[in-house]
Amino acid sequence: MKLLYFAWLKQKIGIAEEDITLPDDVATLGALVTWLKSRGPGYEEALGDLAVVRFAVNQDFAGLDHPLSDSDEVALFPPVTGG
Amino acid sequence: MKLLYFAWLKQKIGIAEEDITLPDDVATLGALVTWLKSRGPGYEEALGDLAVVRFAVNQDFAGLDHPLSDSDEVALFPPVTGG
Amino acid sequence: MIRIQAEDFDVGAEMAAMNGDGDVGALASFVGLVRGGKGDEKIGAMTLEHYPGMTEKKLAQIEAEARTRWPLEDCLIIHRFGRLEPGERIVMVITASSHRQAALEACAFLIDWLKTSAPFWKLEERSGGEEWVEARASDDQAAEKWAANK
Amino acid sequence: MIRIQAEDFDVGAEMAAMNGDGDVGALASFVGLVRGGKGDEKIGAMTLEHYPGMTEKKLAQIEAEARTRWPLEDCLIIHRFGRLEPGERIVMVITASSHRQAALEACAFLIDWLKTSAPFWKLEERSGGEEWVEARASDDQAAEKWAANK
Repeated sequence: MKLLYFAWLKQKIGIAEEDITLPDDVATLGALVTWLKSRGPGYEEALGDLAVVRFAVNQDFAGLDHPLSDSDEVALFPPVTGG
Repeated sequence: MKLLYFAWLKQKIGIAEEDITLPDDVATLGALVTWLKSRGPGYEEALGDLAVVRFAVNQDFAGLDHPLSDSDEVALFPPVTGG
Repeated sequence: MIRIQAEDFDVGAEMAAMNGDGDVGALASFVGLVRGGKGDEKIGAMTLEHYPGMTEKKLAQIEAEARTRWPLEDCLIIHRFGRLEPGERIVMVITASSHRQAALEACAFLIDWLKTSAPFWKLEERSGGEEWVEARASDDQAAEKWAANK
Repeated sequence: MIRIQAEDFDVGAEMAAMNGDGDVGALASFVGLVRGGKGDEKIGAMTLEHYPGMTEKKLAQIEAEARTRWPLEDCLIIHRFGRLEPGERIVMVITASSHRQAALEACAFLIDWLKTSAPFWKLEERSGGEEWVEARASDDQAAEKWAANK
């Protein structure tokens, strides 16, 4: 699975993207977030307040209950501020 | 008093503007219209349907009850269609 | 600022002149064009007549009203008169503000009010001859909406 | 049409390209600029980050939605990314329609939706260092208004 991070999530996690193998027991975005937070303090800090984190699966906005498969592209970022 | 006509009112009356001396008994726009209609068939045709005529006194929109004095500039025209 | 003129205007240059300094974060604009029509409904040229003096007065009043209602950094209205071919620009409104809501609302307000209170009249050239454009009730309704929302 | 680019754009040329033919009687536009601030509240440059791929997808969806809701003859969205100085253009929306109501409403809709659903993030340069701009609740409300009025 391809993971992308933007804005301050990218800064806190320290990388812009990474390829991971989705663990068998991670079936939703919410489970992915829990799993990511276990991977280190950068992830834990970036994902500490999910009220200010948004998610996209295959480039569409998605909620924490969205199902995942290993071929998905998943992005994590703050609420958008363009325009 | 200076009278100005625009658009099809100008065409029906046949002139763009004229200077008149306001008769003593013409004290409002409504009375002016009645007096103008007595001046010839062009005026009568132009002012036959007041639903499609608008008035300005000294370059502000005005209603038929608006008072007049001989120094006023009065304009008669159709509803505006600019923009 | 208001300008009433026979000449065309340069939309990009006018907008660029309004974003020079300070706190402008949003420019909204409206440009009205002579419609050319499609297929069998081709529309010819039109001539815009106006009431010199009153036109300036009404447009200045409309601009002042917009500046009272919204926090505008700048505001420009240009309206042309004379004969215009299909595709030509007739009118332009630009509003500049810190934030988009004020710029967008003021721009819509200005063109709605201008439609019903600026003394211009359109004479269209049609296949059967010339014809004065009739005012539309929908224009009055659009302007009245702003009066109700004052 | 949508364009996502680092380069600046020419508002006048883009608008002129949209009034060439047919039934366009109204062009509405919105241009967003980097605000410079006033007096003691000078604002520095900002850098716009975006999510390539998703940006194109979301803007295309927003344009398609506007074309469904209003009878548009044409529609153009340009959004820049990269580092931008105060006064520089960030985003432009132009809508073309036969009549002004459709053009004005679609333009306001597009910029409101773009604010909440196009994946861009602003990093501001301030005297104390860099800071990510926070999303504003008022932007969500502006976008939700259109969802309610569907």
